[in-house]
Amino acid sequence: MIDRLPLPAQFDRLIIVGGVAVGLVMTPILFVLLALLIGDQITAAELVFWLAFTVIVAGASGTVLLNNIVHAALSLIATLLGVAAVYLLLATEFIALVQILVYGGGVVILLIFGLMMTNAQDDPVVTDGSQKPFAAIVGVLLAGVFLAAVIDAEWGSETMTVVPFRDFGARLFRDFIVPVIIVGVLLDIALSGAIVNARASRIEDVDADETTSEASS
Amino acid sequence: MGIDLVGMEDVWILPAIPFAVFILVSFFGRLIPRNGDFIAVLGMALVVLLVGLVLVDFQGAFHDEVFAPIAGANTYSFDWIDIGDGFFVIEFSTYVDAVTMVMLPVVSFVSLMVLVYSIGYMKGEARYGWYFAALSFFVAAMLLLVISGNLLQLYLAWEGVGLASYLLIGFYWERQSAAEAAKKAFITTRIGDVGLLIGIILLWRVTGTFDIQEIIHAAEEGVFGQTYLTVAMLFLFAGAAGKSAQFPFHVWLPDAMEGPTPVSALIHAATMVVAGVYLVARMLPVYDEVLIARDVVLYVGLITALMAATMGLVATDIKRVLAFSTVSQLGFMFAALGVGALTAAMFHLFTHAFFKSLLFLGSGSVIHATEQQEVGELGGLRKKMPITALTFTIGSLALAGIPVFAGFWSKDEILHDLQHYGPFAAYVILAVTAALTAIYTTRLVLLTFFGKPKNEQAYEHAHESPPIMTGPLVILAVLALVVGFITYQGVGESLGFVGGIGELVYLPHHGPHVFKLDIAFAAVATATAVVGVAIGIMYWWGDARRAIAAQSWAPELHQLLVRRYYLDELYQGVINHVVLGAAAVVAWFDKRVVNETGVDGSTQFVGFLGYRFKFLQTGRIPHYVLGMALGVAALAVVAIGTT
Amino acid sequence: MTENDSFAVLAVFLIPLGVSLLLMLIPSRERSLIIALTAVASLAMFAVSVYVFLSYDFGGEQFQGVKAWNYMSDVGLLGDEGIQLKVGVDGIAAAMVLLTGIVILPGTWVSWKIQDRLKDFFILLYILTAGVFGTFVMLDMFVWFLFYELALLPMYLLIGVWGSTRKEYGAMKLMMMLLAGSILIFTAIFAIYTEAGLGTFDLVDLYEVGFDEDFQKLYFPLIAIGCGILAAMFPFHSWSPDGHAAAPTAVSMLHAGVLMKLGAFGIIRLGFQMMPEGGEFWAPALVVLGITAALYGAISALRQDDLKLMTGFSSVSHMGYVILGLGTMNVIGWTGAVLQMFAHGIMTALFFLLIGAVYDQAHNRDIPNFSGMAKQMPIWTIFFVIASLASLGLPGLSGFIAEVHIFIGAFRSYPIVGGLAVLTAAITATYLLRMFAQAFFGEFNERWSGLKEITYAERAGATVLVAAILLLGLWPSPWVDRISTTIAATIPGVTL
Amino acid sequence: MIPIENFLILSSLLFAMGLYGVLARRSAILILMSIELMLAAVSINFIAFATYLDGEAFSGLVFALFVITVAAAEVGLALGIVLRLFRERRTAYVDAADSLKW
Repeated sequence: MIDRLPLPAQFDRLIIVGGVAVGLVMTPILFVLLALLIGDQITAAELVFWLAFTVIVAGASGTVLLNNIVHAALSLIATLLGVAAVYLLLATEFIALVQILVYGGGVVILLIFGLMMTNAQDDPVVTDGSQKPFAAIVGVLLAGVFLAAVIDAEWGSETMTVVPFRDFGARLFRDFIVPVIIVGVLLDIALSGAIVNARASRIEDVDADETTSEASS
Repeated sequence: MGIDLVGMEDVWILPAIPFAVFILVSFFGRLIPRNGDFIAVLGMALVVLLVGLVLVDFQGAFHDEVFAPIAGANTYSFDWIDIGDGFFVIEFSTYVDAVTMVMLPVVSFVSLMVLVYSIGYMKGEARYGWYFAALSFFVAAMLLLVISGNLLQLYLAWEGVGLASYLLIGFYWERQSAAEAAKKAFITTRIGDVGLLIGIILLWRVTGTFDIQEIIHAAEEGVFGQTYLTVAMLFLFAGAAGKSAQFPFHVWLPDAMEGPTPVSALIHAATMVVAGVYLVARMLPVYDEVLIARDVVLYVGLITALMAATMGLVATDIKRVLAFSTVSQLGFMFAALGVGALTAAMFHLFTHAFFKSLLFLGSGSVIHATEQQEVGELGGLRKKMPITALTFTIGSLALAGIPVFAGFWSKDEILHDLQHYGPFAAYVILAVTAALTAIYTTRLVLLTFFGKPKNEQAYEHAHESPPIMTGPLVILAVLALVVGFITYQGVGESLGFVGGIGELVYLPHHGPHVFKLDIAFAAVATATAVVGVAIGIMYWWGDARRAIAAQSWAPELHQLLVRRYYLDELYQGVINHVVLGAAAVVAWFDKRVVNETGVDGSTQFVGFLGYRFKFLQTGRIPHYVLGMALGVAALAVVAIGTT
Repeated sequence: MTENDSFAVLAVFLIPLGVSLLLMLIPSRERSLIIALTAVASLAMFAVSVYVFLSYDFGGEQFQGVKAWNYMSDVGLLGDEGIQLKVGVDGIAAAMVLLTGIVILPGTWVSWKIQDRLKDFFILLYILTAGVFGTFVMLDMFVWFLFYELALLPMYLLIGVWGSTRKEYGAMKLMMMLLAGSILIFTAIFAIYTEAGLGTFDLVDLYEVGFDEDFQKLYFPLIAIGCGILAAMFPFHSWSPDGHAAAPTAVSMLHAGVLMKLGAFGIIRLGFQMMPEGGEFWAPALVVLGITAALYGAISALRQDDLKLMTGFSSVSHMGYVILGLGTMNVIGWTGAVLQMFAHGIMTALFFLLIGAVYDQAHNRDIPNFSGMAKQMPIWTIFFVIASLASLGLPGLSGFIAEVHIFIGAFRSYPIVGGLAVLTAAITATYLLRMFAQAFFGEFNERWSGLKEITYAERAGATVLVAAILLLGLWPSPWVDRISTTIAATIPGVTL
Repeated sequence: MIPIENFLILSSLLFAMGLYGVLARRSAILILMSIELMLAAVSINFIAFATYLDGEAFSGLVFALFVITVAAAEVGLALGIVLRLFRERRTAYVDAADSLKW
């Protein structure tokens, strides 16, 4: 299975397309933001935020729109990194760190493995379902509702509270020790479940399943 | 001492005895020797004795003027049901007056005769004990009916005799015809009983009592509206007509001859069928208040008398001829009541009971001997069965209305009253009917006992019945010969009464009347009867060639009579097409509309909806998620919109 | 009744409940033990119900033997008294308890014939019986409804498992229709609870409330229809013939004999007693429905060939009388209605017992197939004839006593309807006698020469029922006294 | 200083896009990715609220942490299921898994 995967070629294309796309989108935005920064219109933090905003929205768009699954997965990585940047802006370095480690290092890799094990063929595929228009409507509707709510509301306090790294850890393991343990157990169970599910069934079982499914269809 | 032992206040004992016999014989009959027939007979003999004692007590009260003969009194009562402290009371009450005292001896004595006779007639039958039990039950119900002081108790007894009649007509239930006849009798009378019950309740509705005397008083005081009372009394008469087989309910009585012959003698000739007459007689003061209803009684009586007599002319079954005759004679009684002639009606009831039971028992003797019922198979039996032939002939003469015999006096009385109080046409019709009666009676006697035997085998077989059967025949024949004389004042007085029956049984506002033989009138009546007998002899003496010629003279007419004016066919048609048709429509409606459309239909509708909606369950996760998201979006919109 | 008699009232439903629990512990192969236990239980129930009936003092208080145990009193939502286990009987309930006690006796005896899962049958049957008894004696609306449902639900299994012919269809239809009725009752119960605002389900307290007239007019029909479905009120009678035809003998007996009365009883308890003005307003409708059902059932029965279907339609007809009697709004008609509930219960139980007895052997109950059965099964025939005579209202038997009260009550209020009701009795006679002439009399059909006379258990059961028929028919005053005083004293809209 | 609205707007957009992805995609893997987007949006909200509105600035953070952790577990499990589905049906498209229908 693995050896049928045309990895090198894909990577080549990926680097080229990704680089060009990022360059095309990011460069003008970067210039605009820099101009604003130089003209004292925005602070550095805001510059970073807007950059992250752009990355996130672009990446999310890529994730949900791109037909090529691998491209989508890479867009997801970009998005998640952007989110990590947002966390940093919110002064929560630890969460940002975790985000990068878990997502960038774990989840996405897992997803890509999943991709490789399922979409083995190189055939052109239709990745979007028939209910795309409805999805768009619901998405726009919900976004509209959220935005209306966010803009409409009075948010009061404009100060940020920064929690030192050490305090965070101390409280986490003092006040939240039980949830932490439970999450640990949950992870363990989830992993076991994943293994059990993903483990190859014996050949006979597969055959039997296939015949029954054929019979039923 | 013995005389005081049982008085009028103790008449409740009378039905109690045969009822006890019924319980004893029906439950333990198998354990008793002879299946307990002697218990029934002895019980009945005791009843006859007690009736005699009651009669003596009654006479004493009459002479002491303790109460007027008609006004009477409730002699015994207790509350059976009481709702709202006397608001709605059903009581058990006994009432004795002269009308009762006519009925009691008839019922008890004829019953005793029939029971004795049955020992011989029913010998060797299956369900021998049950026969006696059922007969005792009948007598109990009949006696209860006669002594009832209130209408609801009367209704109870009324239905009781109906049940007994049903059971006894259907005694040979293995025969489909017997089962059908029993059913027909019960349902026909039951339809009349609907009227009776409605009438009773209508009377109660105004007076608030079921007590007969109180209702009569209320009617005389004008408590009722005229129309209301007319309707009520007509309903009441429907019950009487049903039980007494009057037009248009007469169809059941000829078929009821499927029962054993002694049963026909007792129930369908002497006692039960006169219950209707008894009821109307009992309520006659009320009928006198509403003359329209009384006229209806008269006309129904007339129609029935004539119609049944004509049908009797052509019937060939010996028992059916007698049955038609019974219907016809009951018509006479109703006609008499229809002109308010209580005395005549009760007198005829009295004499009729004796000679008609005699005739039936005589025919039973013939059937017992020959096992033939069709007159076409009989003939010449007078040589083989002299006693039967003689007694039967006496009964026939009484029925035909030949002077000296009992029937003459009572029939004469009826005709006399009709001539005086009724329309002239009514008198003419009854006179013609009397002539017809003589004709068919003569015909019956001639065809059965005279001439040449038509079925040699049956004739050879025939023999005189045993004494246990002929004994009652002789007793009854003697009575049929003499009971008519009680109309005379002297005869009555010599028996201990105040006078003849006319001085005993009468309506208060009519007053007693002393019988005087109107020679001219009696001569006319006698002439009518004699002419009838003569015509009968002319047509059927010897080979009956003339009768056959008469038959072929107007075959349609003959057929009309044989088929009983097609009334049975009409009723059957109504039942088949209208009643069962309606039932079919309702059953169809219930099956298709109520059940399949309404009930099953609604489930099918739900099922159909389910079938349609199940396709929403595509099984595809995106569709479910879309639905969920739409829901969330909708909720969010609502939430935003409301704040 | 004295204070201690409330334990007898309690016992009527605790005995069957306890016995069914006890039965669960007995291994099902111990047939004789099961039979012995149920024999004792049936006699005990009979004895207790007779005691309850006789000890009811009709000169005294309306509800006697009253005793209440609170068990959801502290639940804030439900108010101070909340739901209680409150028992007590009035004259009507006492008569109904006696009816149940009488019917369960032969009902138990004839069921011993069952070969298949006898134990389970009795467990369900006794749960059902407990439900019936409980409904009659409960004075708390919530628990009343609980027992009401307890009486209905085992029916599905009893018919579905032990039934015959179209049993799935019959069971399903019966259950669906009755549950639909329950929904209406349930709605009304909570509407009443909320409207009263007393925070209690105690019926005696609720009777004192005096609800708003519009409220009564709105909610009385809910009760009347909801309970009316169980009473086979036209046009909701459709489950009754099919359900009875499908049910096993004892279940038919209990169902037609007692459960249908539960419906009429509910109309009285929750309908008329709670909402007299609403009842008065809707009484004419009940009269129309009642007489329609009476005529309709009788005429339909004329066309039925299946004995059980015929009896089922006959039940519709007779229950029509009950509804009619309730609609007359006078004491006589009402007394007649309650008497009819009793009389019909006994008589129809006898019918189903006898039909079951022959069906078990012949596996056939089409009238045209039988002929001259009186020759083969004389005792059976005699019992059948008695039941039929009671059914067609022969004086001296129970049916007449009840019917004559209803007729008279109807005549007091609606003479035309009264006339039709009397006519219906004649139609009843017609279909029953047609059936006699066809099935019992006439030439014997040799096909059935293998049939045996009914068993001694069945004879004993039938004898008990016939005794009850005769007792009520000949000496009705124990019933009439209890019932009529209760009605006159407690139903506000009902006058003499 | 960046107003809180900016973060909230960002998370709203992200969440809506994620939802769109969940609804529009056929491939189970892509749906999982879209779910990750939504989870990220939620986490942003938690942290923004914690930092700006909560004096202690704590519960939100913990929550975000748990979201991340549970998301990881979920992805692992979900991928297992996807693999299973792929084996059974030879495809990872979710609309192939419709045996729940009717």
